[in-house]
Order: sequence, then structure tokens, then C-alpha cells
Amino acid sequence: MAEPVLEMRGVSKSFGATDALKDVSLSLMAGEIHALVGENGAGKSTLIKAMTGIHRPSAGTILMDGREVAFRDSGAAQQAGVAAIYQEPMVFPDLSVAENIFISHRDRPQLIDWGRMNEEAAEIIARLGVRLDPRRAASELTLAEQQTVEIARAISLKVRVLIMDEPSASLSDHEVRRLFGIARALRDAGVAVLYISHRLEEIFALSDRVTVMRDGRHISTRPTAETTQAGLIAEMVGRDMAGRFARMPGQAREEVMLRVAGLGRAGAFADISFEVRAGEIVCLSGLVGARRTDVALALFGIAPADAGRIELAGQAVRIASPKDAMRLGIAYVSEDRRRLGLALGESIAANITLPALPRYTGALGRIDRLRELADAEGFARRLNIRAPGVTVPAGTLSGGNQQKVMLAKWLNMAPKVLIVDEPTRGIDIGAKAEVHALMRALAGQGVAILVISSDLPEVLSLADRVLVMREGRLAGEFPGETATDEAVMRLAVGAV
Amino acid sequence: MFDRIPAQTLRLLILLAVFAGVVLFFAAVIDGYLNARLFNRISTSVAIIALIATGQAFVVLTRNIDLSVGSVVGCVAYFVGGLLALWPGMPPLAVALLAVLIGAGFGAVNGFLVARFGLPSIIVTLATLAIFRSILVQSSDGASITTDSLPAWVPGFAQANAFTLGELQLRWMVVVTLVVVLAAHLFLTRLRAGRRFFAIGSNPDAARFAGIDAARTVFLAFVISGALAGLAGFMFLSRFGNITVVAGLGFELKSVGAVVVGGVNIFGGSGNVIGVLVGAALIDLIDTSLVRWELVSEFWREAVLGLLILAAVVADALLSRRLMARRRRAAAGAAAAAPAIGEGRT
Amino acid sequence: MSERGLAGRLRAQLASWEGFLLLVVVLLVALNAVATPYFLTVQNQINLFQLSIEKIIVALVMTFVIINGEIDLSVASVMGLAACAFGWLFQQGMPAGLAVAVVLGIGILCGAFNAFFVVAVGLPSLVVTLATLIAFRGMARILVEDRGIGGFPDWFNRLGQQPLVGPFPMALLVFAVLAAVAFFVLQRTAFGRRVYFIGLSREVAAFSGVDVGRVKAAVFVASGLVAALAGLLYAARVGSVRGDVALGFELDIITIVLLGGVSIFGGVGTVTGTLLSILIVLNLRNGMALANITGHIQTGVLGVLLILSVMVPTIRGWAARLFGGGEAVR
Amino acid sequence: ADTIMAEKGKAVNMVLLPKFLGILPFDQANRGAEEAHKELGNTGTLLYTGPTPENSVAGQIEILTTATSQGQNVVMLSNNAGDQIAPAAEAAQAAGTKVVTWDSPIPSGKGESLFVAQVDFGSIGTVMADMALSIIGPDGGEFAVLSATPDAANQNAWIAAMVEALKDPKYAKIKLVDTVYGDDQSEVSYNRALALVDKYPDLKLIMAPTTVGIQAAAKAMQDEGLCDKVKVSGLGLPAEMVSYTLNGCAPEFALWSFVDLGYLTYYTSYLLATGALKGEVGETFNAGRMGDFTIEEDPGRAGAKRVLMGPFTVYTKDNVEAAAK
Ligand SMILES: Nc1ncnc2c1ncn2[C@@H]1O[C@H](COP(=O)(O)OP(=O)(O)OP(=O)(O)O)[C@@H](O)[C@H]1O
Ligand SMILES: Nc1ncnc2c1ncn2[C@@H]1O[C@H](COP(=O)(O)OP(=O)(O)OP(=O)(O)O)[C@@H](O)[C@H]1O
Ligand SMILES: [Mg+2]
Ligand SMILES: [Mg+2]
Repeated sequence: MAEPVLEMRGVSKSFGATDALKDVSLSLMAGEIHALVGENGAGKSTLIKAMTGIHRPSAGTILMDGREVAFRDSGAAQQAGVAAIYQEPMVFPDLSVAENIFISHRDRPQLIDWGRMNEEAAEIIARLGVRLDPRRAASELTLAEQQTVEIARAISLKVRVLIMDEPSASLSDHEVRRLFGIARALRDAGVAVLYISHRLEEIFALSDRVTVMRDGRHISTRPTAETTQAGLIAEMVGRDMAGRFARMPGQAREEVMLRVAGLGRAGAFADISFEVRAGEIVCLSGLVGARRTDVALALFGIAPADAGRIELAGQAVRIASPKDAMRLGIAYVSEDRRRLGLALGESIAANITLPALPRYTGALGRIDRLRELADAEGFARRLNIRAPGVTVPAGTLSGGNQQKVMLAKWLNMAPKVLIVDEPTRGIDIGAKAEVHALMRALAGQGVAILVISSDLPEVLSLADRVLVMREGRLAGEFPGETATDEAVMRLAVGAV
Repeated sequence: MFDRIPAQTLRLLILLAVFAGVVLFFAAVIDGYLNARLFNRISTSVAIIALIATGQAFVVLTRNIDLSVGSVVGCVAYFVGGLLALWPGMPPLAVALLAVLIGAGFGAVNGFLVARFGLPSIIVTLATLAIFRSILVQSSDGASITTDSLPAWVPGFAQANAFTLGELQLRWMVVVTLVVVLAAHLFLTRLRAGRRFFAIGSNPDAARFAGIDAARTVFLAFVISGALAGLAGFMFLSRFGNITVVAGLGFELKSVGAVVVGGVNIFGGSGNVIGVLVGAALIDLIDTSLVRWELVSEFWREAVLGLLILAAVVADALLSRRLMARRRRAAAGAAAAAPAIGEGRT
Repeated sequence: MSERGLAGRLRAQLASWEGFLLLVVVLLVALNAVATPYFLTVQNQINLFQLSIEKIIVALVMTFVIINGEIDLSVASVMGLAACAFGWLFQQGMPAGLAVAVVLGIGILCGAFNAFFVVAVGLPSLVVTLATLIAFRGMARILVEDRGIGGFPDWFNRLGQQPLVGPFPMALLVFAVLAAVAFFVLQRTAFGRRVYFIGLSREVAAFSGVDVGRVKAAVFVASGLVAALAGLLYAARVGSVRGDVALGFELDIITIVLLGGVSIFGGVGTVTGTLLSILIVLNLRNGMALANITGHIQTGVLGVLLILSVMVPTIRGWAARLFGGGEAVR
Repeated sequence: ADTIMAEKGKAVNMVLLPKFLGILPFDQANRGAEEAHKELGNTGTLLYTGPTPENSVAGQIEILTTATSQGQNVVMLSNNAGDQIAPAAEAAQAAGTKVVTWDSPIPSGKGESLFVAQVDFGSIGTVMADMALSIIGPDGGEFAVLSATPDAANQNAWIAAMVEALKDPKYAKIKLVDTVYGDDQSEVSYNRALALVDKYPDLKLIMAPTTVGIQAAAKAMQDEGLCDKVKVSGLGLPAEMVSYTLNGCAPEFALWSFVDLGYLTYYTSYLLATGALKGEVGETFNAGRMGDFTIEEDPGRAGAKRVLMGPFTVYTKDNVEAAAK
């Protein structure tokens, strides 16, 4: 085989007391798709940030074409042909789609030809199989569209190494397939692709070799063909996960907890009717952009509906603000963790108790900090949140662990109706199983749960009932046991 | 019908409409208001603050602020005046260049501290606002620059007309400012180097991840701000002749006011220097016109000025928000709806 | 595994921003005490506070405003308006006691006015309060024009100028009480917690059911009220008012708050930091004044101190890198 | 009564406190004070210190209080804080630090031992009215005042005195139409002057009782080619005004000597601090090269006492060049 294009030798990195990387070695060959898997907090994102010069490794060396390199910043990495799509969407909200794609290119002329730039951007976006006006401001884009823009930015560069950190997390199946096509084309053109994902199906569908990391260490690297799902999982978590995602019998009770009739909001969705019983898990499925989030936002009072009615436990209710919703016992776990979910500069404990603060306050509004810490630590244990303590800022956790903190925050409210939007996006397989188990347990306690998820296997294993949305309307409904990916997909894309 | 116009242009048009509305209002309440003198007065007095505000806009676009501009204007006016008193023979172009360089030097101090060490610009420039002024007071020793100590071409420059059209006069000073604003506008909209200012202000983290050299761009923004404040300092010297240690006092808030009224997002990332020019002109127009309005006595002027500025900003914000919303609704369909949360950004 | 135990907490404190500020305070006091015999007298210590009492009182509430992610540039103008309104009402024959109450009401109105445009209209507070900085000052001018108004009742002037309890004048006691209240509310209550969250991310706060508008409005109203109170204290301290009362104080107040470690972007900072910063600024100014250093040099030195203070983390970073530690956590 | 003479060589710690540092008139006053300091062989210190322009009021109060803490013997104050400084001045007196004002007094007279007045405030009003009359001419016309800030106590007193003087029938034809404020900043004053011209098309004169304002207004009129129509007058420094006087933009203006004012203030303060002078009305003392002065009631401020330096000089093209040197 050829020389590795990029090689890391004995790289370590620590953040204060946390050792995110310990003596990790990894080599990427030209013309391979190399998968990187590992639990949340295993150090995957840190590893790639060390590759692209965003973090300076505490020890170890990075070589390109056998020569040692030290990228000053990610600009230097890009010039050397190393580009990355990071886990967190990193768009420039005030710039247009086209500018977002080309802003960091150094090989373009100083004088901007807007017309040509828009054309080129449109071409690149078209390669991704997405329709997106290159002149639109990025601030108007949905999360998924932002992700698309980032992918477009990365593939527009002349790269020798392309790193993708969970690019599929907010993409639809269709878009993921196009992404795979592009990754393969790049591989065939001799690019080394490093691909990080928690979806093991993708790993097996796409990659040539796979590396497993655990607790900041390199565990193994071998050809994908020589591994099995069970084997990878075992290496990732260090234990056996067989049978974790099997369907469980439903626990729905008689009582209808949430009923929605003819709900609509101009310009977003219309005529949405469904019900969720106590103890039932209903999944709202559909393509990204089907306006599922908007329905949730209406139920949570962020963008209230302007038509239809909402009943809670048989009572008609008006929900005009999140406060109303919360008073009625509705909790909403947002899909956009960084922007809407957590205040990254605040401690884990403060984030967890924020929605339920009145419960912790005594005379004169004083917060009972001991109780707050105790509860937060309880959640950290239950959800297996990896953190040096609950008083550290939430922003220092890995993406998956942040996701768990966000769940804890809403569970702490003890809701009657729990709406979770993409609950396991970016969560590792072990944690995903934990989250699923947690939701089943909650359902068992009589909580009505509405899950919005673009992850079909998740929907199929979790749902008592599956609702499908398309273009702002309900397209159909299946009982959980009889739903199949094919049937759901057909409804979602509107095929007959 | 608004669909074709880019958002920034639309904002500018609205701002111009507000400007026109203010002019019409004063024309209705003040006798003999609309004449050539109005144009001559406003254009010349805006020339200086518009330059400073243009520099300020570069800084604000990168999500920073430069509060030291007033002190820079004062220092440059004073030092250049002092040097001219020593060497009256310096050629005019060299003097202007010197002013720009001194200003850029002050800006570089700010830029170095902010960009190299990642210090918050508001603190750095709050500090240099005081430090630069102290240097001025300390070195002036109570002596002021007077017109008599300057070569005749210096005060002459402020008076020189580039064109006259009947009563309308366009001073060279105004022409210089217009050229600078136009150049800044082209730089910011047409050159890749210019777009970086927007990118950094729009999302500093993303800029880092995308490999944009944020430090260099921010440094440059401060140098530009300092340089334009320096040029403004020279114009200040030329126009007012008498420079004491209070010269330029308060320009920091005036320039920030012009920038935000002109539609630059105070949190960076979006804006337009033509808008800044209009913003500067709007504030100056209101201020100057109020002095002439019989109904408003000297003691009412400030109160009315503050409320009028507020009204102008509110009108501008509401108008552009409504137009944007209508446009978004028109474009709706597949596109995402308006975010329900999020004040401020328009 | 959070750091527990007294020793650990103490170490954490000292490593923190507040620890650093405390060190500076101790050094300054020691330096001043050695440098001049006039420094460590009761009267000088009281003067030290008394001379800037209005600024430091408003700095307490400005801490809330800035942590909340906003700014209030109009405070000094509210102080001026309050003082002038008091003078005017008194001149019109209103009993001083009643006038005090009315003026506090005016302060609340000023705060509510700012809050309306920031919260309900959704304009950036920098713009709104820049405009009201001009407008409120203008209203003060309308009331007093070019006059100075004085001759307030004795009890009023006494409250501002004579000791009330022991050697302490009322303003100092007001400050102490307000500082305690500010500390409790910001650091210990649910309201304070919400102020922080809104400053860090108002979207997150809103999505967590925090009534962002209400909290912001409350903070602005408090700012107006406290500024008006400060204006009254000023009137009592100097015994007369004019249109330029407290002109330009806003920059000094903001300087104090920022030096105390409050982030201009919101969400970061403490009342303790502001209090320590107050001690630093007051001691530094007083020490320099006693050493006959003139005004502009004083402000220059304060400017340098301001820059040095924000450079401390950088300097610490250098030290850390020198000794092989990791990058500082941001 | 006997003329009180200063006893040289005593140790008196003195502070000269201007409105703020950095402008010429105050530096000139300091020159005068230093001259007297040497002359009297004071073995104490003379400290020239002041606040920054933007922090003048609070700064003056602070410096006066600090001087009290330091046990300075006398503070010579050009008051910019109006009556706001009175409590601090009273505290200073109570602690044994004398407060002598010059240039601008404490309006209520509280806490002030004496005021060294540059000229009689009432007569400034008359002089300004006279200059206005002589410039506008017997046919009469409109004029406006461009002052410093609305809070400037001395300017306000002078303008009030002028308004009082204008009531005399001999000024019946000249009409004061407006008063505006240039904040003692060149650019504001300049723009205000132009706005006045726009607002009053028949304006004949701008009267600026401030050295910054008169200079800016004269320049504005000259720049706009309006000198034939609108003249400028007021109080100005000859060095700054000479060209405008020669070219007719500002044919007449007035001022006194700040060097002399500093010198006289120093003498008065020294005498007061050494106890030679009690500070009672009627006491006469000798102030070196400036001759003898007598403490008198201040006619403008009930209960307050002053030492009147007077007279001042009206500058025209005949004498301005010599004074500018
Ligand atoms: N900026 C930082 N400051 C402090 N700790 C950090 C920082 N970034 C990452 N860490 C820590 O480093 C470890 C590895 O994090 P990393 O983001 O690399 O994990 P990951 O494998 O990408 O996880 P995920 O799958 O959840 O994205 C975690 O324990 C995390 O808390
Ligand atoms: N960047 C953003 N800024 C503001 N609001 C956003 C943003 N992204 C998403 N939203 C809100 O969330 C909604 C998301 O709708 P989207 O079109 O993504 O449908 P969806 O069915 O929820 O898709 P998904 O599968 O991502 O949940 C938007 O209409 C908007 O209200
Ligand atoms: Mg990661
Ligand atoms: Mg969604």
C-alpha cells in the first residue's frame, strides 16, 4: 500500500484535568474512507481538531507525506489540503450561502464576481442533491441546510484529506445517500476521507477501514470487512450490547394526555391532528424540513399555533409561551443544543435546574444549592454523564454528553408530556440505548412522549405509534409493530 | 416588488426614506429651511464625523468597538498642528499622510492588544481613550494650537471647493470623505479581504474553524479606524484651527451612534458604510436643524434630539422588519419561517 | 469530583479573578499606607467612598445590566434628571420628602422607558440608551435651564453631608445595604440565576421557560431606580443641583464593572468582583490624589491598569505554557 | 487703615486649582502664581493640579477634599462646580484649609474666604453691551450670545449683567435674540455660530463671553465669508484673536490678564494663610508689583467678599498685536 497522506504519532491532549487524548496514533491513506467510532467523549472530535490545527497537541507529532507538520491554525491546515466539517454547525449567519462556501478559499481572485460565485455555489450544492438558493442568508437556513452548506464548503476546497465529524447527524436519508456518493467519488480521486459517525450502518456501508477509540485511547484499526457490528460495539463500550434495541411491548394507558386537533400556523404547517396517551411513545417521522419541529414549537408555546385546538388531559388549553407549556407539564427538548438547548458557559447543575428553578427556591427566592447539586449529581449518575463534576461549564463536555445534560434538564421538570426533538442525535450507541431505556421507563410512569426523530431504526424500535409528516401536513400513521422503514419512507417522500 | 432588492440595499433605502422624512418635517416647520446653505453646512460638518464613523464601522463589523477615536482625533489634530508650527514647509500631501500614519499608529496599539491577546475591545479602547487623552494633556502643557501658527493652506483646505453649482458648494473635505466612504464600500462588498470583516463578526468561532486569520483582520480593522480618525484629525485641525486638549471629546459616542443608526449590527456581521454615512448625516441634520427650530428653545434641544434619534431608529427598525417579514412570507413555502425568538438581529 | 473542602475552595478562590483582584486591593492599600500618612485616617477612608458614592452605587446595578447581556448608557443622565427634578419640585414648593418619592418614581419611569424599547420594540440597548443618554439629560436641562438650585432643607443636606451612624454618612450605609442586596439577589436567588442565563443565551433561557422580557425589564427598571437614588444622594451630598450633575459618569461606572471581571458580552461576572474593583479604583485614585498626581495622569494610570487587568489570563497562560501546562479552558 | 504687607519666607502649602488642566488661561494664571511664590520666598509648596475637562465638577470636589486631608494651608479655586462644591469647601475651612476663589466664585459664597475677582461682574455686562453697541452701530440690530455651557456660573453672571445693562435706553435699538451654548468645544461652538446665522438672517453680531467660543465663532464667520455681515465680539485671548481683529471679523473684544490674576490670588491667599490678613471687609493689603487692594463686599453675591483686580482691556486693531506677543 501507499504511504499515508496524514499520520498522527503518539498524540496526546489534555484540557485542564481531562485527558481527552492519550497517545493516539492513526494514519490515513490516500484513496480510503476511514471511519472513526467511539462513545461520546471518546476523543474523536478532539483528535480531528488536533489534526487541523485548532488544538495544539500536548505531545506527539503529525506528519504529512512523511514530513512533520505543525499547523498554526485551520487556515494553514486547509492550505496543506486538510479540510474538515466539524460536529457543531459553523456557518456565518450574515453571509449568503455562496459566501459561506467560498469565504475561506485562498485561491480565488481578490475581486469578487458575485454572479460567478453564485453559479459555482449552485453547482456544488447540486452535487449534494439539495435545492438551496446560494443567495439566501445562512441565518434563514434550518440546521440541516446549514450542515449542507458546511459540507459544500469542505468539498469545494482542493483537499487531500477530508474530515467529517458526524456530518449525517442532521441529514435526511436521501441527503446521506448523496453524501456517500460524494465521499466515494472523492476516495476514487485519491482523497483520504476520515468519517465519524455513531450510525454503525453507515460505517459498514461506506468505510474501508475503521478505527475505534475509547476514553481518549486508540483501541483498534482494521479493515471494515473484517469486523462486525457487535464486535465494534464491544470494542467501543467494552461490553456487550446485544439485544439493547429490541422492541418492547407498549405501555400506553387509556387516558389521552395530549390531543391536538386541526392545529396550524400560517406558513409552517396546517391541519395537524393526533393524540398521545399517558405512557405512550409516539414518534413523529418525516424528512428533514417536514415542519415537525414547528409543530413542537407550537405545542411548547415558542411559536404558538394560529389555528386548531390543544387539549391536555381532556382540558382545552391555550399555550402562548414556554411558561404556559411548562405550567401545564409539557417539556420540549430542542434539536439545536448549542443555540437553544444549553447555556454552555453555565455549570451542568445550573443548566439542569433552570426550568425547574422554583422548586429549588426558598425564602426570598434563595436557591437551595445543596439540593441542586445533589439532584444534578443524581442525573449525572443515572444518565452516565462524563464530566469532572457538575459544577464545570456544560461547554467543556463532548457533544454527546451535552445532549445528556439537556435531557436531564427536562427530565428534572418531571413533565407529563415530554416532546423530544432528535433525542439521540450525536449520541453514541451505548448512550442511545440508555436514552431509549430511560424513555421507556418514563412511559412506564405514565408520561406521554412525543419523539421527533429522523433516525428510522430508532423510530421503529421505540414507537408505539408512528406519525409521518410531509410538507407541513400529516401524511399518515402506523401502529409501531407493523411499521416498516419502507412504508414510512414512502409516506415521507410522498411516493404512492 | 421588493423581492429583487438585496436586504442591505433595502435597509439603506428605508434609512434614506427616514432621512427624507426628517428633512421634510423640518422644511415644514422652519422658514426658508431648504436652501443651498443647508446642504453646504451639513455636508461639511458631516465630513469629519462620517470619516470617523466609517472607521468605526470596520471595527464594529468584526464584533468589536473603538471608543478611543475621539482621543485619536484630538491627538492627531494637536500633534500635526504642533509639527506644522515647527516645520511650516511640509508639503500638504505629506501632512495628510502623516496624520493618517499617526492615527494608524494609535489604531495599531488598540489592534495589537485586541487581536494579539484576544482582549475585549471595549475594555482596551475604554482604557486607550483615557491614555491617549492623558498623553495629549501631558504633552500639550496648556498650550493650544491656533490658526495663526499654521501655514495658510491648512485652514484653506477646509474652505476649498471642489465644485460649485450655483449656491451649492462641494468642499474638498466632503469629496475626500465621499471617496473614502465609497472606497470602503467597494472594499467591503467587492473584495474577499473585505468580506472577512463580515465573516468574523458574524461568527468568530466559525471563522477560526474555517481558517480565516481573524487576528489579522481585527488588527486591520483597528488600524483602519485609527487611520481614518487620523485623517479626520487633520480635517478637524484644518476646519477649526484652534486645537485645545478637549478637541474631539465625545466623538466616540457620536461615531457609534452614526454606525448603529446607519444600520450596522452592533454585534457585528452585517452593515453597510453608505448607511453609516447616512446615519452620520441624519444625526447631524437633526442636531443642526433643532438649533434653528423656533419652537425648540436651547434648553429643549437635547431632549428633543435624543427622542428624535430614538424615533428615527424605531421607524427604521419597524419599517425594515415589516418589509422583511412580508418578503419572507412571500418567499415562504418551502423555506423556513421566521424564527420566533431572537430580538435585535434584523 | 468537584473540589471540596476548605483548602480546595480557598485555592480555587485565589486562582480566580476575584482572588487576583483581592491581591491587588491588598497591595494598593499597603502601598498607600506606606506612601502617605494621610491615607489610613478614618476621615480619609470615609471620604474615599463618599467622593464616588453615586458611581459605586450605580456600578452595583450596572453589574446586573451587563451580566444580563445589555448596557445602560443612560444612568448618568438619569442621575442628572433625578437630581434636577428634585431641585425643580422643591423649588415649586413641594415638600422635600414627597419630592424624594416622586423622583424615585421618575427613575422607575426612565428605566421602564428604556426597557420598553429594548424589550418590546427589540432595539439593541446600546442604541436605546445612547439616545436616552441625550434625552434624559435634555429633560434635566428643561427643568433647571441655566440655574443652579439649592437651599434644600437641613435634614436633606445633613443626610448627605454629616455622619449618620458613628462616623458613617447615610450614603455609605445605603451602599452597604445595596451591595448586600445585590450580592444576595445575583449570586443566590433564582432571579439572579436567570439574569446569568439570559446573558449567556437568551434563546436558551427562553426555551427553558424564562420570561426573558420580564427579567430584562426588571433589570432596566432597577437600573433607573438606583440611578435616581444615586442622583438624590448626589444632590444631598453637594447641597445643590445643576444641569450637568453626573455628566459623563457612565464611562467611569462601566469601567469599574468591567474591571471587576464582568464580561461585556454578558453572562459572566460577580458582585464580589465589582466590589473589589470598586476598592481598587477608589484606593488607586485616592492614593494618587494624596500623592498630588493630577487628574489626567490618574485616568491614564487607570487605563493602563484596565488593560493589564484583562491581560492577566494571557499572562497566566504564558506562565502555564512555560511550565508545560495545557491551554486555558475557555 | 494701614496697608498690610506680606512677611516673606513663611511656609505656606498652597494649591492652585483651575477648572481643568490643559488650556492657556489657567496656565497663565499659574505663571503669575509662580512668580509670586518666588517673590515671597515661600518655603512651602505651590501645587498646580486640576481635574480632566470631562470630569471637572467631581474632580474639583475630589481635589479640594484631598487637599483638606493633606492639611494644605490654602486652596485657590477657579470654581467650575457651582454651589456643589460648597459642602467640600466648608469642610475644608472647618479643617483649617482656607479656600480662596478666583476667576469663578462659589455662587452662594459658602465655604469661601474671599473671591479674587478679575473684574467687576456688573461692569463686564456693561462693557459687553458697549461693545455690542459700538459694533452694531446707532441704527441698531439683532445680536445673539454664544456661551460656554449652561452651567458655567461666571458666564451666566456676565450674561445676566449684560441683559441688565441693556435695559438702559441708550441700547434700545440693539436686540438680544438668542443665547446658545457651544460647550467650550471648538466644533460645537463653530456649528452653533453658523446655525445662529441661518436662524436669524438679520443677525449683526455674535457675542461670545468665552475664549473658545469667540475664536470658533470668528473663524466660522471668516470661513463662510460673513465677516461683513456678522461680527463677533466677547471675551478672548489676544494671541488667538489677533488675525480676526485685524481683518475685521472681530473688531473689538475684551479680556484681563490671567497672569496678573494668578499673581494677585497668590498674594491674597498667602496673606490670609499667614494670618496677616483676617479677610474682613475694609482691610487693605499690598500685592507686590500690582499695588494695593482692599477687601470689599461683593455686590453680586450677598454676604460674600471680594478683592477686585480690574480693570480689563478692550482690544481693537490698535492694541491687539502688541498684546498677542
Ligand atoms: N474545550 C474543551 N475544554 C475542556 N474539555 C474538553 C474540551 N473539548 C473536549 N473536552 C473533553 O475532551 C473529551 C473528548 O471530547 P470529544 O469532543 O473529543 O469527544 P467525542 O469523541 O467527539 O464525543 P461525541 O461523540 O460526543 O462528539 C471529553 O471528555 C470532553 O469533555
Ligand atoms: N437556524 C435556525 N434559526 C431559527 N429557527 C430555526 C433554525 N433552524 C430551525 N429553526 C426552526 O425550526 C424549524 C425547523 O423546521 P425544519 O424545516 O427543520 O423541519 P423539521 O421537520 O423540524 O426538521 P427536522 O428533521 O430538522 O426536525 C424552522 O422552521 C424554525 O422554526
Ligand atoms: Mg465529537
Ligand atoms: Mg427539526
